[in-house]
Amino acid sequence: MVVLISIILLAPLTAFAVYALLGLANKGNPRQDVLSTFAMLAAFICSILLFWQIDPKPVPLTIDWISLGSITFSMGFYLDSVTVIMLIVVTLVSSLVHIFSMGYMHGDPRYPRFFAFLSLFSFSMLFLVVSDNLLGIYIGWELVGLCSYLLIGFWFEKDSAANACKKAFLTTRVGDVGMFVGMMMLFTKFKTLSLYDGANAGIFTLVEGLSGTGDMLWLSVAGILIFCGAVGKSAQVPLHTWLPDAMEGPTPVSALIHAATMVAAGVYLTARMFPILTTSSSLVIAYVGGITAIVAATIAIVRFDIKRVLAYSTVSQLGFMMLAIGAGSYVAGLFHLTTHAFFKALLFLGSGSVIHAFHAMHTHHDEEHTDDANHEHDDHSLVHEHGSEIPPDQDMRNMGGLRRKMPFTFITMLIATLSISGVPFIFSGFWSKDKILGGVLERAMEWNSIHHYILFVIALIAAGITAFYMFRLIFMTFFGEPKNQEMHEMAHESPWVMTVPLLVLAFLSFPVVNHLWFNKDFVKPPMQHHIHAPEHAQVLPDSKTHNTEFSLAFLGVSEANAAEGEENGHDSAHGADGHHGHSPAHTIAMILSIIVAGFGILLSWLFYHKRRLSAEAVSTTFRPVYNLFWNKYYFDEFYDGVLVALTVWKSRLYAQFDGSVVDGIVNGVGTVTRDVFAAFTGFFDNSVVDGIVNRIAEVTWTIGGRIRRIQTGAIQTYLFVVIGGIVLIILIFRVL
Amino acid sequence: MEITLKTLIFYGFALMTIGSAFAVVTVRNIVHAAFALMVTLFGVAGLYVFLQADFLAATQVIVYVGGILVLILFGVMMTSGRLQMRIHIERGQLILGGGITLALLMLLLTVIANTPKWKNLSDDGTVFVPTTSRIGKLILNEAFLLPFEIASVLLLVALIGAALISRKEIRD
Amino acid sequence: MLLSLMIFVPLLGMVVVLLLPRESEELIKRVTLLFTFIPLILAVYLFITYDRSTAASQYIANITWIEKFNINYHVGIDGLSVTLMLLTALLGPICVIASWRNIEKGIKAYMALFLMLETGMLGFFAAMDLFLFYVFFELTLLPMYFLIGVWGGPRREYAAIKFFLYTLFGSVLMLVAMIAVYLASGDPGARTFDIPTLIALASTEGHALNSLNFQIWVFLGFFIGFAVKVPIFPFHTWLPDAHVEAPTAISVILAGVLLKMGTYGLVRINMAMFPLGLDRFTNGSDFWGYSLALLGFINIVYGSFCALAQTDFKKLVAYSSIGHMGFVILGLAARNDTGVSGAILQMFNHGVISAMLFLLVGVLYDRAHHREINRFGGIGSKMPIYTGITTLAFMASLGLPGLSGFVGEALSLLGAFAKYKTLTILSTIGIVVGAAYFLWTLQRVFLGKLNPDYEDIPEINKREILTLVPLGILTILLGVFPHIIIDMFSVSVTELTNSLTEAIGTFQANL
Amino acid sequence: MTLQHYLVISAILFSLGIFAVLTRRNAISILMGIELILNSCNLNFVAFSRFVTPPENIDGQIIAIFGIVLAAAEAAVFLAIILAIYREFGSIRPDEVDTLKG
Repeated sequence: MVVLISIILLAPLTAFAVYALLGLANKGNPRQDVLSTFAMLAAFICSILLFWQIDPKPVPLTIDWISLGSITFSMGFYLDSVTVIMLIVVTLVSSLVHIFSMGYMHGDPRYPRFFAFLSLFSFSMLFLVVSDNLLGIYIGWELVGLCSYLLIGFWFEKDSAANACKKAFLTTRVGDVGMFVGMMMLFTKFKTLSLYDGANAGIFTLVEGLSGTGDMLWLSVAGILIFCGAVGKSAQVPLHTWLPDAMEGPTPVSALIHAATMVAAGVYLTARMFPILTTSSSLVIAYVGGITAIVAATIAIVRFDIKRVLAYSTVSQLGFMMLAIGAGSYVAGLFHLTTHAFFKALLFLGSGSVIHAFHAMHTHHDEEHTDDANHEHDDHSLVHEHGSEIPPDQDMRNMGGLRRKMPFTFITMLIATLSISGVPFIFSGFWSKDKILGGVLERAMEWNSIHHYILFVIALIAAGITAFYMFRLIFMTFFGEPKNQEMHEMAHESPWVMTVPLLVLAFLSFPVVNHLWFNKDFVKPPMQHHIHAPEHAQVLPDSKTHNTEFSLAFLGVSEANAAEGEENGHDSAHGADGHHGHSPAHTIAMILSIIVAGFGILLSWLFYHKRRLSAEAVSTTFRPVYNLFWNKYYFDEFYDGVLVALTVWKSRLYAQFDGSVVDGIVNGVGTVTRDVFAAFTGFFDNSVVDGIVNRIAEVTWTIGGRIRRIQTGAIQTYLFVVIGGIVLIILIFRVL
Repeated sequence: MEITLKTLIFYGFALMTIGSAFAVVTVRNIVHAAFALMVTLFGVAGLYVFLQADFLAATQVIVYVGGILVLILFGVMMTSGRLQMRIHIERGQLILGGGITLALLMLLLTVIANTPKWKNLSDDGTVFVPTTSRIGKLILNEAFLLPFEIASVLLLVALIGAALISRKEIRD
Repeated sequence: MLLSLMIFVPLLGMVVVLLLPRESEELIKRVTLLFTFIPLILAVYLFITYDRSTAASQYIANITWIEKFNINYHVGIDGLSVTLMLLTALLGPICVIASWRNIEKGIKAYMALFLMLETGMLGFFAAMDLFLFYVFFELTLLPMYFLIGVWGGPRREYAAIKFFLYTLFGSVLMLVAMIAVYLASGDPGARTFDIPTLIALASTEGHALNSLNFQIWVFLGFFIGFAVKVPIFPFHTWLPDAHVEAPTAISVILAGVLLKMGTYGLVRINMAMFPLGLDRFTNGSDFWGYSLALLGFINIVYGSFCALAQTDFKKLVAYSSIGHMGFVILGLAARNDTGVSGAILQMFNHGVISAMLFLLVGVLYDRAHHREINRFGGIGSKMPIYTGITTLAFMASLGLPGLSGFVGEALSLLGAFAKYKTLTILSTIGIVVGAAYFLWTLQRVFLGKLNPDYEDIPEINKREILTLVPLGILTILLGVFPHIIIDMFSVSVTELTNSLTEAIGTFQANL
Repeated sequence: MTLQHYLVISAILFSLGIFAVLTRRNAISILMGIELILNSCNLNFVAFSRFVTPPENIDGQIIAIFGIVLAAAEAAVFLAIILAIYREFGSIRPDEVDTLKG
């Protein structure tokens, strides 16, 4: 086990270290791609092997990292079922992205560097996943942030990329600081940052032992602060603005980091912190997730940049996951994380394939631009009047009718779209999204909580919108007539290194992954000791509605329900009475979600395929709303115009203060000392001190001048003195 | 002490010496001074005779009068060009010098007068023995051979040095 | 003996350098390198053989120096000293190598002064006698003045005099406090400058040193002396000027070691010797009880914001130093194991990281002959290795976990949070702003389109890499295994915090 | 004629020599003064030799002979120097030869 986990972590790290060392010696590594990819595949295989070895009762493997008197910070791994599933997801997606990149990034001047960064990212992400303590998680957390920074800014010659990477790092850092403060609170309270029991009791045990049945404010605050980290990393409102900008990075990076793994780390963290969440912090998380889901979805409707649509879709889906965890549906949240990782990675890689097709056209167009400016666009005729920032090869308005040109890409992307839209039963996305909706509704019914009803409605609407804009993407890209004939002609199917990963991911978008989760004993949600149902909660009568259960056991659904029931069983100790099995909530949710998804797809079909409805007309009619969506709710304007400007202004102020006031005081004191104080002292000095000195000097000078005459140079004078002296001496001795 | 011829001659020599020496230091003309010095040197030679130092007296006359004094006269000639060399004496310097000299003289005289050991030492009744042979033996045979050699070397050095210094193109 | 050897080898080197002919510059540099290398070897030896299980001083040498005033040549090291001496000894050769080509005039005098400076610094960290401590403290001042004033930039005289006057102002107050302590330490004849003795006396009940009032004033005297050196707001304005004008290697020493002298003094004298005075400023009960932490907070936030506004690369790094030293102050103000350990670790790490940063600035300055951030752009594509190392240094400095800067900062904050909740939370603003100015600089200098002026800017050369690599390795190593350093001083720190608590407790019990 | 007679004469000669050395403004006059002084010394040696030591001991006379030798050497060097000075300064007035004047 230790060996396996060591290989999983060290393989990608070694791949990066080789690159770094060779780079320092000013020698590139020509086969970095192979090295990194094999390291990743090795990690993937080890993860699979680890899957069979998971201990039902995991114990963290820790070592002492820092010992300070009575306090010890340890570092270690905690391997439970969720960890292993995450390991498999990360290593698998990462391996596929590595393979895909070998085609996509081919010919880039910094090709080896790209793979080195991917390796470093994979290491950091895996480290984050397996860490058993907050400090370790934080370390991995920041390291993935660094890699994200490096990879978003991979084509740093583009100013937009340079801006985007900085924005990403800073925005997430704001959240991270919140997380750090949360860690400080927990540390101050518990004197440890370990989550699980090792040599000493971990935070979770200690939280369990906290007295006080009420909603502990400080614990809620700590939970929310830690969640702040997740808000930053998982691009939740209000710190979501960096993620769409992060699309400046190469598309495989978007697929791996900004869709499948890193952004999901926030969800993973929140899930990890599940036991310390209190009723109110859970609610905050749920609301943030819900709002994010709907806000991002609405923005996605009006985007034309294929990658931005996917980015907002990612934000929206991450909101769903947060909502699930906030609503207590631990398994649902993580389940959606997994399914989303696969289908969203697929969507991104698919879009990458499309971009690559057009990109090939570009490189054909002007060969001299092949170096690092491969995504740069200098073809101004293609720039739309609206979104001048959209590169033409990513603009959906330039696409259309690609399904015949790129059949593999089309099919795989269609599968992923069906999955994310929640088309029932044969796509994994349906199950995971349905579980979230069901979980929220269940909590709402169970607690009779207006908050959760609202959240359920929000989520439902967001799900519908998701179906709408995803199909909009498909219709605009692959159906219809080519909008840009020149580009269309150049488009071609991608090489096999790119299509194979797409096919693998497409396979994973079917409910095969469900079996990972809905093994009855495999994943168990941890206990939440500080979640309490509100007073007005209605304890529903035992309502095992077996009759409504779909017998789709082959898809793993019955296990799903059983697992969720297990979770409820834990909750029941504190909240509502146990209602094992299936509540009507899930059935209601399922039916509603099918309806909204169908409605969304239908609308999309009418708008963008059949053209029965005009998108332009609608947007004109609802101009203010459209503007709001188009301008992304003015978050960026607010941040750039207010927060950033304020900070910069403040820093200038401080610097001016420093330069003029503080230093001014110092120099002023200096000047005053010199001019006023020193004028007096100077007077004193000149007249008295210096006067004395000068007087002494003068007297000496005068005496010297006089005595100097003795030195006449005339020997006779000397003789006078000598003889006079002799006489005098003898006289003195004779007389006295 | 009755006045004999001998004493008269002695006082004569003494007066001659002191008087001429006084003239040496007082006369304005340097050539006159040189001649006065010659008289002094003769006087001293006479005193040597009274002290039964016949060889020394002869040496004094030969070396001083025949050598040094001629040398001095040469010096006077070469430095002044014309033999008109008025010695200029400043008044203040004269007074100061005179004072100091007087004080010195008084001091010496006091010492001479007050030293009891030196009182009443008379040379009466001693038989004169010529000193030349003894001096020759002493210098060339006995105790003073080394100083004699050193003195001869010194003379040589002085001669060469004098010749060197007085050369015209000394700096070349 | 070993310790004294280490302290005085550079001084011997200075004599040797002075005896060498002025023209043989290569020889002078090699000799200097040799004489800075010997302390490094000795420091590593000390580091290895140092007994980590005890807080007692080790490698003690105690010889009577001035008998009349009971002044001894008393040197010894504990965990804190050995850590900082290692840092000093490490930066010595690196600075010599960094000065290899950049010093154009008077290399002999430069190297001689540098060696003298090194003796001063090493001696300061080892001194166990207050008088000796002061002597070494002042010994660093003089060479520094000349090194800035002679080999500095265009405004070097101004900067050097400012530095000199500031430090002198502080050290005069320190001298007064020192004499006060000496006079209070006993009856005439029994007075002492011996630091361990004074520490013991200051905690002895009923002793003149164990008076709250006395300790407060003496604490302030020493504090201002060290605050200038750290520098703590509002005594910091010499730092940007001195850094901007000083040659690269001297900036490295200034940021790497000289600032640590201030914080080292705070720990060694203010914390250990005046527990009651410390308590007055860190008890958290009223304004004065928050004052030390407040200063730390101001340093962090103020330094960071000022750095954000700078357009001079070196000035930016200088202000970032002010910000980072704020974490040290905050950690010390927490006066618990975590905070103090974090502070000391931060001292060491900041020494390493800021040294890297200044070296990197120097590399760029040597090529472009200016440091205006906005006039660069896109040189990342021309100098990939340099960009990589700079990114490493920036990330370490902005506290990226996995690199050394994080551990010290995190521990300082964790420790401080236990005592000062609000201030610590506010201080985390500094973390964000720190990331902001470094990333912004990274963007303006390295990212974006290449500025055509720097079309053929040469890549960092081997010599410069040689100076940076040891520091870079240390940054990563200590980020991953911080206990290498922490183990050195954790026992000493525990001892210190325990005795602090005890002394304060006893005093309050007697009130 | 006692010893004191000679000593008095010698003392007077010495004083006059000193006087000449001190007051004369001519180097050659000074030389003459020095000769006077040397003579007074020689006279003293001989006188002491005659009166104080046993009569057969004439060491004093020999010293006097050396004194004369010395005087001769001195006179030679002195005059050489005087000539050199004269060439250099055009004067042999000692008060005009004051290069060492402070």
